[in-house]
Amino acid sequence: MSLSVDIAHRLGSFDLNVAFEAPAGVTALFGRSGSGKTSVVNAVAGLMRPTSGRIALNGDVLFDAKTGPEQPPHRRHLGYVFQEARLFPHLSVRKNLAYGQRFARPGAERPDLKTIADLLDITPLLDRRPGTLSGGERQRVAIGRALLSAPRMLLMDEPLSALDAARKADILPYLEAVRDSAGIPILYVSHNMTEVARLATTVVIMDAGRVVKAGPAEEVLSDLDLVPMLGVRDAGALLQATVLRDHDDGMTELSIAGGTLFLPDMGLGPGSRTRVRIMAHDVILADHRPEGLSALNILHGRVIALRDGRGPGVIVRLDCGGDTLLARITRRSAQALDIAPGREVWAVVKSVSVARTDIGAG
Amino acid sequence: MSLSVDIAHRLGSFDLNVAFEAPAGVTALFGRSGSGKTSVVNAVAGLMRPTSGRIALNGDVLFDAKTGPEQPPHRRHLGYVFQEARLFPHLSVRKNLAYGQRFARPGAERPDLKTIADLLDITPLLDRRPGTLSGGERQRVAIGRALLSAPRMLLMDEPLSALDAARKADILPYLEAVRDSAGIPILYVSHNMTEVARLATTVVIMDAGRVVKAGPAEEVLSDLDLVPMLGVRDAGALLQATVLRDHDDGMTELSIAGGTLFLPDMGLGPGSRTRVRIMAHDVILADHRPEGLSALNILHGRVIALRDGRGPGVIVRLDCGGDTLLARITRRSAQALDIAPGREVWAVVKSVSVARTDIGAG
Amino acid sequence: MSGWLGPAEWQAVALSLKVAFWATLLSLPLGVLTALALARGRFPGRQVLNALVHLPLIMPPVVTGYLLLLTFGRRAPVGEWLAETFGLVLAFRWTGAVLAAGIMAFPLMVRAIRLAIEAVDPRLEQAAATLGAPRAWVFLTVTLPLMAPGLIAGAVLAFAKAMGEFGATITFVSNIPGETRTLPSAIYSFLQVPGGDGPALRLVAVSIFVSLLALALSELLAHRAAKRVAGR
Amino acid sequence: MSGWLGPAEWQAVALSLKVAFWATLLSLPLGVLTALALARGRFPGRQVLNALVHLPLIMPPVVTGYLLLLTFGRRAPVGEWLAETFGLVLAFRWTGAVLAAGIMAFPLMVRAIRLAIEAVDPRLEQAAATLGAPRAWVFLTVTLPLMAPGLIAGAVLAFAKAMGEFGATITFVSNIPGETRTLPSAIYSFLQVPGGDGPALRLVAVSIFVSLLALALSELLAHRAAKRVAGR
Amino acid sequence: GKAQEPVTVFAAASMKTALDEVAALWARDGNPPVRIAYAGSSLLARQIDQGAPADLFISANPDWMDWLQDAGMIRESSRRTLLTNALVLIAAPQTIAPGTTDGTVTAGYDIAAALGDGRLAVALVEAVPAGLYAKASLQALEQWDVLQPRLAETDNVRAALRLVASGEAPLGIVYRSDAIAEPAVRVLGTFPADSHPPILYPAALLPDAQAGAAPFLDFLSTPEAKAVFETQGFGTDPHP
Ligand SMILES: Nc1ncnc2c1ncn2[C@@H]1O[C@H](COP(=O)(O)OP(=O)(O)OP(=O)(O)O)[C@@H](O)[C@H]1O
Ligand SMILES: Nc1ncnc2c1ncn2[C@@H]1O[C@H](COP(=O)(O)OP(=O)(O)OP(=O)(O)O)[C@@H](O)[C@H]1O
Ligand SMILES: [Mg+2]
Ligand SMILES: [Mg+2]
Repeated sequence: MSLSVDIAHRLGSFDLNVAFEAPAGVTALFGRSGSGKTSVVNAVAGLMRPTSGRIALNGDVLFDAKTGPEQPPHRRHLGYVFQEARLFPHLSVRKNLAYGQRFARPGAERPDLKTIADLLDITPLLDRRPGTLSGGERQRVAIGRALLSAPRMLLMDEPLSALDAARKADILPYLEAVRDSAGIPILYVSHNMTEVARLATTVVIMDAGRVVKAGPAEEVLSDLDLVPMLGVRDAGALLQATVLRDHDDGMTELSIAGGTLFLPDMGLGPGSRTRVRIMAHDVILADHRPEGLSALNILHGRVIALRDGRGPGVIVRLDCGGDTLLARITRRSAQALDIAPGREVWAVVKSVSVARTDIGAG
Repeated sequence: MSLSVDIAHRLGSFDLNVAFEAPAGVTALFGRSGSGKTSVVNAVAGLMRPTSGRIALNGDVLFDAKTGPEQPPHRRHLGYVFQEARLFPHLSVRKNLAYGQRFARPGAERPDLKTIADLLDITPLLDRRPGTLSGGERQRVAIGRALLSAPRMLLMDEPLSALDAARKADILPYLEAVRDSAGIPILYVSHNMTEVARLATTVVIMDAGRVVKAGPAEEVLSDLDLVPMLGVRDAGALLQATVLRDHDDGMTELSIAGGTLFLPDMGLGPGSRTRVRIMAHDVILADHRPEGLSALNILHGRVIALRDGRGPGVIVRLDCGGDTLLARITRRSAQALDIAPGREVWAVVKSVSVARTDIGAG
Repeated sequence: MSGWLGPAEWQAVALSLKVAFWATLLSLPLGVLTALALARGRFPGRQVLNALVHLPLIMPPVVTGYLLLLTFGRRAPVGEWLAETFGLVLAFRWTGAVLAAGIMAFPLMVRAIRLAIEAVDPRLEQAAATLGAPRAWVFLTVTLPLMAPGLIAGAVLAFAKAMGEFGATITFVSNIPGETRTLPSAIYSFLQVPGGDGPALRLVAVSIFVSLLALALSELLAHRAAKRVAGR
Repeated sequence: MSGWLGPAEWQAVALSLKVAFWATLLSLPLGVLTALALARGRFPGRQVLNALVHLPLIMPPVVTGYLLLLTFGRRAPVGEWLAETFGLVLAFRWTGAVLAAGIMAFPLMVRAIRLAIEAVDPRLEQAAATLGAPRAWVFLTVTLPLMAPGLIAGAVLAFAKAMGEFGATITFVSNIPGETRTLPSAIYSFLQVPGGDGPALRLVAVSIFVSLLALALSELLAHRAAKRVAGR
Repeated sequence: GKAQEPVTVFAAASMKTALDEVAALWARDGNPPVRIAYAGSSLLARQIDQGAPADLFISANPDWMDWLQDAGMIRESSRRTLLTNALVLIAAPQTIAPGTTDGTVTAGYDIAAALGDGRLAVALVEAVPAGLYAKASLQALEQWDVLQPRLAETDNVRAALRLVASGEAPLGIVYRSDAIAEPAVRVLGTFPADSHPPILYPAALLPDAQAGAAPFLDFLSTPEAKAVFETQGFGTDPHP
């Protein structure tokens, strides 16, 4: 299961020239407004014909500028959640949802309309027309419609941007389940680093029509070079973790390369592997192992690199028993604690700061 | 400068019944998808006629179901940024931006098109048509169009949801400036607590067509009762602060009721008053004053209340010399530190965790 | 009311209704196809087709009728072929009146439908395609319902035109009572003789009444369709 | 080519162009207003207005022409009043031909414009209103440009119809050479006599040529307008 | 104010070819040109009734002239019968039909048999003069009942002629003046003049006709003009 994209196209004065691989799992397209994310997704869906290049899904060539006719959109079987919902105004919500069902590939696992409607909290809307829905309701119906077409791959262009935190928290686990169980790859456009960090297995960073960096999420998101591009607020590291045991008080104990972590219960059994994201600004450094703090997670590590940010902050890259951890502290603190490459430090991570939506199965 | 809304309306099976006051500054309408936010804004703009009630802006009655004809939308002079951009497809971006300029109220301060276009980073798009813009570009043009009509009040329905962090960071300070200098009240719909916390002076929480809670932002956002509704991730406190001095290393020293805080330079002169938001999950509690930490801000306080959340977390409400602070810690930590009402604790706040976008002038 | 119009007049009314009905119904699918080709097609003969469709509007009806006669008459190649192959005779038959009325109404119908097609948001059709729907299905379930208001407008224009068509009809199929003597032919006959004004105006009134009934019906349908299309 | 048509025929061509041009131009604003009232209005007489607009399509052209004669003729009250008050004589003048052609083309024009108005997204008009634009300005700067494709379609239908209109015109203003002898009337005159088919067909060709020219022009304009409306 | 306008003639459309030629002669003689509006007699009569700016009316049948006369819309004194015409039976080129004796269609000539399975093209038998005359003749020849269901009626004579010329109708009944000008048809015979009311083309000046109209009306009866009319198949002697 893998999508390979290598295309070039010109839109007015905008030059799109991207190549990346989207392996199984979620590939996040991340980039500022106007960087070409929607254009890439349109090309994959077959709604835009690039001037040159090639797009293939699991070896099935969707488009090749050299070898002639591309596959028409309806043969591609890609569930596209558009940036604007694009619901069919003349059909009820129910019929909108069901629209793609009849064209599901034979043999594909077909999700159930009722299940999806409940998940998306749109069951009370089923008999309404799209014209009367609120912005977020529309977006949820659009997500449901794409899911129900039983696609080979999901293309999601900022699907959750119109949704409140509670709704997001309901939908994200389902997307994770789609990613993991159904083996359907997802191409996911988002500005929201929390979403990206949670879902993405692969991250493609775009800028001005070019791919700036692409690779496994852990690698890309903890790349210090990308901090200015991702935004300092969104810098952080993804760590592979294994569940050790679940405690009675609702905490789960995880083992990572550099020690153990306590996180709120994730409902995973012991032995499961998972990913946790630790934001750089959620890490406090100490020159000794601190005691008597409410923070449960204290990791020992060694400073690898420092990078000055804009303003009075620095980003510190730590090696914690093999894992990379980022910490964002003030220059003043860095001086006070004498932070320099090679220095041994303790990283204080509030367990709850590794929030529910930042925990994703990997 | 104040908007007063008290309306009732029925949309199919949805019952809207809201009353609130939006004083000068930014009033955030916050609520889950489908709670009626857009409907309220539409009523204020004159695009929906409520069945009953009254809407007035500074004593100027915009609508009164009892006393006859309402003011038509174009006389209300409210700059509305719609949830969907609604640009005029046949006009260039420049003409879209300039559309409202000719109708600006005489005497109103008229922002300059070039300035606004630069601010929104849309100057290169001025001669394009909306059909070729990306989602985020469209949204920025819509914001510019509303700002340039020199409105008496701004109505913004999730204006920044399609924008990346960097773009948001550019636009938010300008909205603050509008709020503070021009004295234009803003009614601001958003799901994003960071935006709300930064901008809002007043917060109106809606649910299922009703106002659940309305009042000054500090009060509403640190209301423990609302934690389940706002989402645990978004719990936090707003503190009034006064700038003491700016340090050479780019830090600003602020005085709050409970002590001093160090924050990245805010470009405000000594003596200015401002607001800082401290998220509950960014606060670590300690049973003694910790030393040797990279965190610069350590406040002394007393536990007022504890509230159990879903899962293994508790929210602790502290009194820090008169200010309220929220801290979110695990139940395990609470037991370890013996947290109970009356207990004296130290709250560790990473200065940088009070991020740039969480600092707003108050 | 049966005393108000003679049996011959009632016959003309019934015939006109039959002709207008079939002319509208039969030309609808062709009108949709043509409008689709004109609105969306990118083939070389597009402008020629467009011109052809408009011809009946531009040419005097008599000329159109005469051309029909030269094409579909008994002695004309196409007419002969139709008669031999399908047993379909058009000249001097009510079927020919249907053809004449349909052709005269065609430009009006196509224009309305074409406008409606052009107003359909292609992004919705794209959305349907990404859901796996083949082009024909997209057309049937998305494009067609969304252009319903234009379809209705086109149909009612065509019906009204077919009810009123005279020149091409009488030229092509003559004026045979019970077969091709439509309402307008009857009206024309009355107007030719001194004193015929009264009966002529009575028939005009019937014609107006019938057409307005169709109009009112179409408004109702169009209103519903517009509501659907707006998604409410 | 001047040898191909005689001076009298050229005169008819010129007159038809003049009549069709003015008929189209003058009925456009009224057509827009009427379409607007029908598409958006919520007044009691709406259905009556709708019926009225469609009448010329329903009634035999001769009847329409005759009614015009009875209303605007020299002996008719309205005609007399117009002549006395404004010095405007319509009956048997080319101005009357403009009126007849305009009225006959009106339903086609209104239908096209109305369809276009109904396709305009009211949310854009709302957006304009919130920016302070009064209704008339919104109409001029948002509604009107967005319905341009329909406007063009309406105008070209009206022009083609006006070029081809015969029945109402000859009835209302007769067939006076140089004054009211339009192309279709000239064609009619030729078609009434044996041996006139040749000249008649030549005139038909001219009529088709002119109308197709207008059609091609309108396609170009409509294409541009459609691109604008799509925002590209 | 119509003094400066040319003399306007309202004339039945079927006279166009002949009348245009006569008008050309008139103008060639140095007279001020006349302009002639052609249309159906019924329409022209109605228009005159509504104040049409005509000076002279030439009708293709007496009924509409009578109608105008009753309404006081013509100068009775100026009324005259200008032309006559005859009714003929014509055949399409490919029609195989027996010839008539002496070129006259008599009661013994079986039109129905000659028709085969085709139709007989005539102008509207209840409305258009040529159709009215044809009906009268067929009734007089006692063939009406047989032929009535086999008619193909047209809105004018010219259209009936066209049906026969194109072969769509094997036979037709038209004026002699029409048949003569159409080489594609063959005249089988003339209907007896007494089988139908006389076919007359009356002309009259309108009450406030311009001074120039009367001389033109007179010109229409000059030998020069008559010659033209006769070549076109009209009769010029109303009292044979
Ligand atoms: N026809 C065109 N002419 C010129 N520029 C175009 C055209 N179409 C698209 N563009 C430009 O291409 C760029 C990429 O657009 P795209 O929609 O892919 O951006 P995006 O990354 O999805 O942005 P957003 O996050 O705002 O949705 C934009 O800057 C847009 O202005
Ligand atoms: N005509 C209608 N009939 C029935 N329900 C309606 C109608 N119009 C709106 N509603 C309902 O009213 C509720 C409020 O809609 P509104 O657009 O105000 O929500 P919102 O708070 O802006 O949501 P979002 O954040 O998703 O944009 C929604 O649940 C919507 O489904
Ligand atoms: Mg996009
Ligand atoms: Mg909303």
